[in-house]
Amino acid sequence: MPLPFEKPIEDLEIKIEEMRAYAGEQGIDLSDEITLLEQRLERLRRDTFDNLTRWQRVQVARAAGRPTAMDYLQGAFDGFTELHGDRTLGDDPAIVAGLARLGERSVVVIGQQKGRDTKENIHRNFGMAHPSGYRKAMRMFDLADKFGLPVITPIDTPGAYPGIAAEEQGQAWVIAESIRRMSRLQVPAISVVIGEGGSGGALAVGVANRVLILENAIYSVISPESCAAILWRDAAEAEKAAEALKLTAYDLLELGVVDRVIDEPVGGAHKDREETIRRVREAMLAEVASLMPLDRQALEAQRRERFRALGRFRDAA
Amino acid sequence: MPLPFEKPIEDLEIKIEEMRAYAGEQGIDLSDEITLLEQRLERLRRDTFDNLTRWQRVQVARAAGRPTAMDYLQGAFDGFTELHGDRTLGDDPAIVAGLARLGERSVVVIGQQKGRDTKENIHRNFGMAHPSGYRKAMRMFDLADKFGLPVITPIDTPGAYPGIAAEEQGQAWVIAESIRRMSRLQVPAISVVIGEGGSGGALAVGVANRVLILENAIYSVISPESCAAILWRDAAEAEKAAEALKLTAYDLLELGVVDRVIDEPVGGAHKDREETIRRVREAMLAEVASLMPLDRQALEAQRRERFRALGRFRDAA
Amino acid sequence: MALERWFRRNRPTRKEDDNAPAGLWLKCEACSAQIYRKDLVANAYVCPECGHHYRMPVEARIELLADAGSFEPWSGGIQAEDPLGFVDTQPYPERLEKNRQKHGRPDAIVTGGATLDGEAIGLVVMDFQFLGGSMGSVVGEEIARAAERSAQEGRALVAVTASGGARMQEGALSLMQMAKTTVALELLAERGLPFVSVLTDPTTGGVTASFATLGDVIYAEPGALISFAGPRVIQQTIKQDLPEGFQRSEFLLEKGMLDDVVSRKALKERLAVTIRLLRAGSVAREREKGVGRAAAL
Amino acid sequence: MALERWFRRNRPTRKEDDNAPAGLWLKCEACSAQIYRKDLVANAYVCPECGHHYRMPVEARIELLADAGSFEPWSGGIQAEDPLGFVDTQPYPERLEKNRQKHGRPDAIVTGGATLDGEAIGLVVMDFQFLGGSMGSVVGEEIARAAERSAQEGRALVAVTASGGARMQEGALSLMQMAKTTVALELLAERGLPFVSVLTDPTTGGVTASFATLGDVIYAEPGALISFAGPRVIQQTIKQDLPEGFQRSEFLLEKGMLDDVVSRKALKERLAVTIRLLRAGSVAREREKGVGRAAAL
Ligand SMILES: [Zn+2]
Ligand SMILES: [Zn+2]
Repeated sequence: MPLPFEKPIEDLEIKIEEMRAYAGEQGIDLSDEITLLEQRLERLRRDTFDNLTRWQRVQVARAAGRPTAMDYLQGAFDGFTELHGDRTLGDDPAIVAGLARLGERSVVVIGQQKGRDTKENIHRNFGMAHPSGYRKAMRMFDLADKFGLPVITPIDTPGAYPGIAAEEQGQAWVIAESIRRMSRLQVPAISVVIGEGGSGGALAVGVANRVLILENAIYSVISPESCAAILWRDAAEAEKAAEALKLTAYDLLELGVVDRVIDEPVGGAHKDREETIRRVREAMLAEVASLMPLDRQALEAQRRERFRALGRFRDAA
Repeated sequence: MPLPFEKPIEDLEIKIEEMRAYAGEQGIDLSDEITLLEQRLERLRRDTFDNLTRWQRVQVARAAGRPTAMDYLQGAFDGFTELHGDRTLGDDPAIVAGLARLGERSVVVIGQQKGRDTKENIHRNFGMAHPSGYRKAMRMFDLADKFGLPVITPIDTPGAYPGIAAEEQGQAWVIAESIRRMSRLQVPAISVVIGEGGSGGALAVGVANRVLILENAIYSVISPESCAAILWRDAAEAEKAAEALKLTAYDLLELGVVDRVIDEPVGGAHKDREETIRRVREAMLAEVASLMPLDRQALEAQRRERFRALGRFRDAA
Repeated sequence: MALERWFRRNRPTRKEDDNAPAGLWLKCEACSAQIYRKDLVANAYVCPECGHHYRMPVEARIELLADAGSFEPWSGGIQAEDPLGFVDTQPYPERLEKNRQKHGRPDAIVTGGATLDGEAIGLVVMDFQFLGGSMGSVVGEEIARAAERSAQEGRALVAVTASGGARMQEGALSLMQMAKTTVALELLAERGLPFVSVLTDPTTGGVTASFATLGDVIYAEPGALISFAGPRVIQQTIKQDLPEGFQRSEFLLEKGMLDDVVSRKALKERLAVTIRLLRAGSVAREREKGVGRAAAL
Repeated sequence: MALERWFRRNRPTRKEDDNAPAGLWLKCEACSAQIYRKDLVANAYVCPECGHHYRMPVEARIELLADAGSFEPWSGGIQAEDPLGFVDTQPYPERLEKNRQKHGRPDAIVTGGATLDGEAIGLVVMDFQFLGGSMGSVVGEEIARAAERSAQEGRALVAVTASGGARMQEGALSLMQMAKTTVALELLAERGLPFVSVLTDPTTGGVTASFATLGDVIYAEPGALISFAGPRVIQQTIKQDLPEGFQRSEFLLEKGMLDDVVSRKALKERLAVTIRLLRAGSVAREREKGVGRAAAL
């Protein structure tokens, strides 16, 4: 299923396919026409994706087929070895964590995992973690510190789960603790927003030295739908809310919330998963390398200063 | 209800009372007789309590009316301020913890609390903690380290609770963690076995620089009843097991498991609660004072060495 | 989300003091008793009949906790910008200006130095009446500054929270205040100075999920709603009724999340005792340190 | 308590290798298939039909994990005393002597140095056949020594546990081994050397509640009983049936207590991968440290 604004692109793709098939069947040469159409397709793709509205980017960020954390764990890292459990409450499938190799280095990876199909989505609770997930993340921070392993957190969640058990188990407490624990890491930490960065549930594993974001990923204090429901009493106004919230990669770069935007292949990450994963891998490799020379204290201090500085205000009138 | 071996003492007490009442009624002078009887009572008490069998001491350690952790918290400390909760699973009433003043010093107190009556016993789960209780204790260790407060742990538990929820929540894991966490304290830590020191459930809060024990308290790897059930297939053989286990204060002093025995008033702690609490207070004051000159590293090292050295073995034949 | 409730409630502009129903007399929302308004105010906004804790104005809170005449304001020097150019039913700057006018302060927070029963403290009080106590850049910055100044001046920090969560009109920047306030507490921790938080009705969302629950000791007022997600959001998600007392102080105490539920009447003394007990450690350490391994065991 | 089961089982003395039923052929206790005993042994005591994991002898375990010819024993130099003069149906020293004779080692443990897929490790293997794998002074001391020696020699530590708990014949001294083994792990931690524990059937009581669950990474074999209190004790306490699969590896994985359940077949490789990944950090740290704050961000 294409996204609404992908329809013209898909139509053209189908047309080219049909023309190719027709040429084959009829044994005639339509290569000039096809080349022209392909150029048009390329232009259309570029025009569309260079000019996505914020709401359209939200849709791309959530698109089916977009690489999930697990796709990166398996594609951008080597020898991912999953470690389970928080040693307290359970093992939250919405957060996948473990050890892996990134290039030559061992790292700890903590990924927020949405499902790649309905069944997995249900298993992963649509990427919405319970306190157990954040406790698992904190256990991984401890492991990373103990063994001097850089931490990488692919972020992709609509938010921390709002449910009875989650509240009973201190969802707010554990997010706060995770923010603090991550800010205290004595190793390099890199977050990559790969899809949805949903509020406190994302920030809990996003207190990194460097925060990267994919071009069509979003990071927001509230989902456009919830924002619209509050401000306009109508979740259908989500498009308006998405515009107002300035939640796209380049908005966030301007606000200083992220440090670097990773370009997606034209057509979006879901159209060229391998290339996307390759680019994220390159970015992570470069960022880890740039942080390795810093000692423990410097890493912690840089992280603290980075987040301490965020915000906009002026002297009172 | 007197303990079985207290019966002759109680009989004599009653006799003296009756004689006093009779003398009053009849207006006759029986003071010589009464004095004689009182001397006999004193001798009987002393003879009985100087020669308690191990099993009798087990009974004294568990006697109704024996001061509980809460009695010490309120009687031996000032301004006890209870802090609740483990920030994770709940608030376990079997472990009572908080801040208090011991003499001039602020301390963190973590006490294992049995009930003082049936209702409280049920509320306190008979002093058998769940993982939540040990998590609360660990939170207190963190607080103590952060603020440089000595830790005092009055120990009185039949053991960690053996139940479904307790196992599901990792009873073994949390005891192990608590042992490690306590061994790492950077402040003086003193444990006082005030009643029953029941196995791992006691040791979890017993990894102190100095381990004290009341004269009639016990500390054992297994309860005499369970030991008897395993070895003789009969819990009624508990008396035999108590003898075999060498679980009394002076046995433990000889084994090096405890560092100091605090004498109880003749007749046992339950017969003179105030005096018992006073003696425990004096002992704690002295022990804290002796540890205060040690710096953080020295305190941790001493604790580590103390427990590293425990055990008896010889070169293999 | 409490913020949503706030928005709904605040459509029709209310009387100056929104913390308790208006009028000379009022009917207690908890026990239905008729109470003389002045009695309620004189009783620190606690129903004299049933002890129900009403929300209280910032100034009354400061008066409750700070020793008479000891409060010296620190906040107020900064005000919000409009980094997103945010417009909903009205532009954010207009919304802000109305709130500034109405509440007489630049944003939803007051901080300052004070003594509390003689103990030097930094005091942070959030104002739920001001845009639902939402945390944007200014609230975050004032909290961070208060924490840092307290650390520098050797004060314990006390924060009385009341907030609907992050201020969405500042987008991701308001989200980042959760991290900013958290890291600002580190200086206090490094200097062994206590941070005690007092959660009052309502404390939800990003404030609960950051500095508010990072207190060395966490107290809450009776009956306060304290949550990450608000009850309405949860109900919409799970389509079920919520348990009795869910997300209230007493419930959270039972769940192990609070050190205690403390009535407003007992609050000042409890804070004083707690701070004194926590601070005594570093004093003793200071006095006795340096003797090192000298004394043998 | 597994110890109780052990005592019961061991009344009638059994064949030399108690880990699997005797005879040329046996019926799998899990799938009821007829298996040729030699096939079971050749398959590392895993049923070739259904994958059921039988307990395995210490020597076979060492062969499974240590690279061929690499194992160098460390343990065996000490043996138990009888600090309590403990007598039940027979005196403790007699019980010990019989077990020494039968199992050919001084106590319920073997430790040594080895390489595991080339990685230098200290290896601890407990022997459940020797007095139920109970931990007394000797077991505790051997574990402590193995941890310390591994730390000194820069080895990761791998512990394969199987134990009914503390050895009650040594009273409180056996209880203290829980603390002794725990503090002995500190040296490894200080040197950034990994400790990986492998919990096998059964691991209960004081062993579970000390070093066994303090692994940086904790793996368990499929179907292993792992508990603090044994199922019988719990049943007696609560007078209820226990849930299906209660206290088994898979159950504990779900409860968040294990990093993974790893089949015996995959165990060696998983240990090697895990140790390598954990150790690489300190190597990198070593190589790159000292550059300090030089590089600006
Ligand atoms: Zn009322
Ligand atoms: Zn089978």
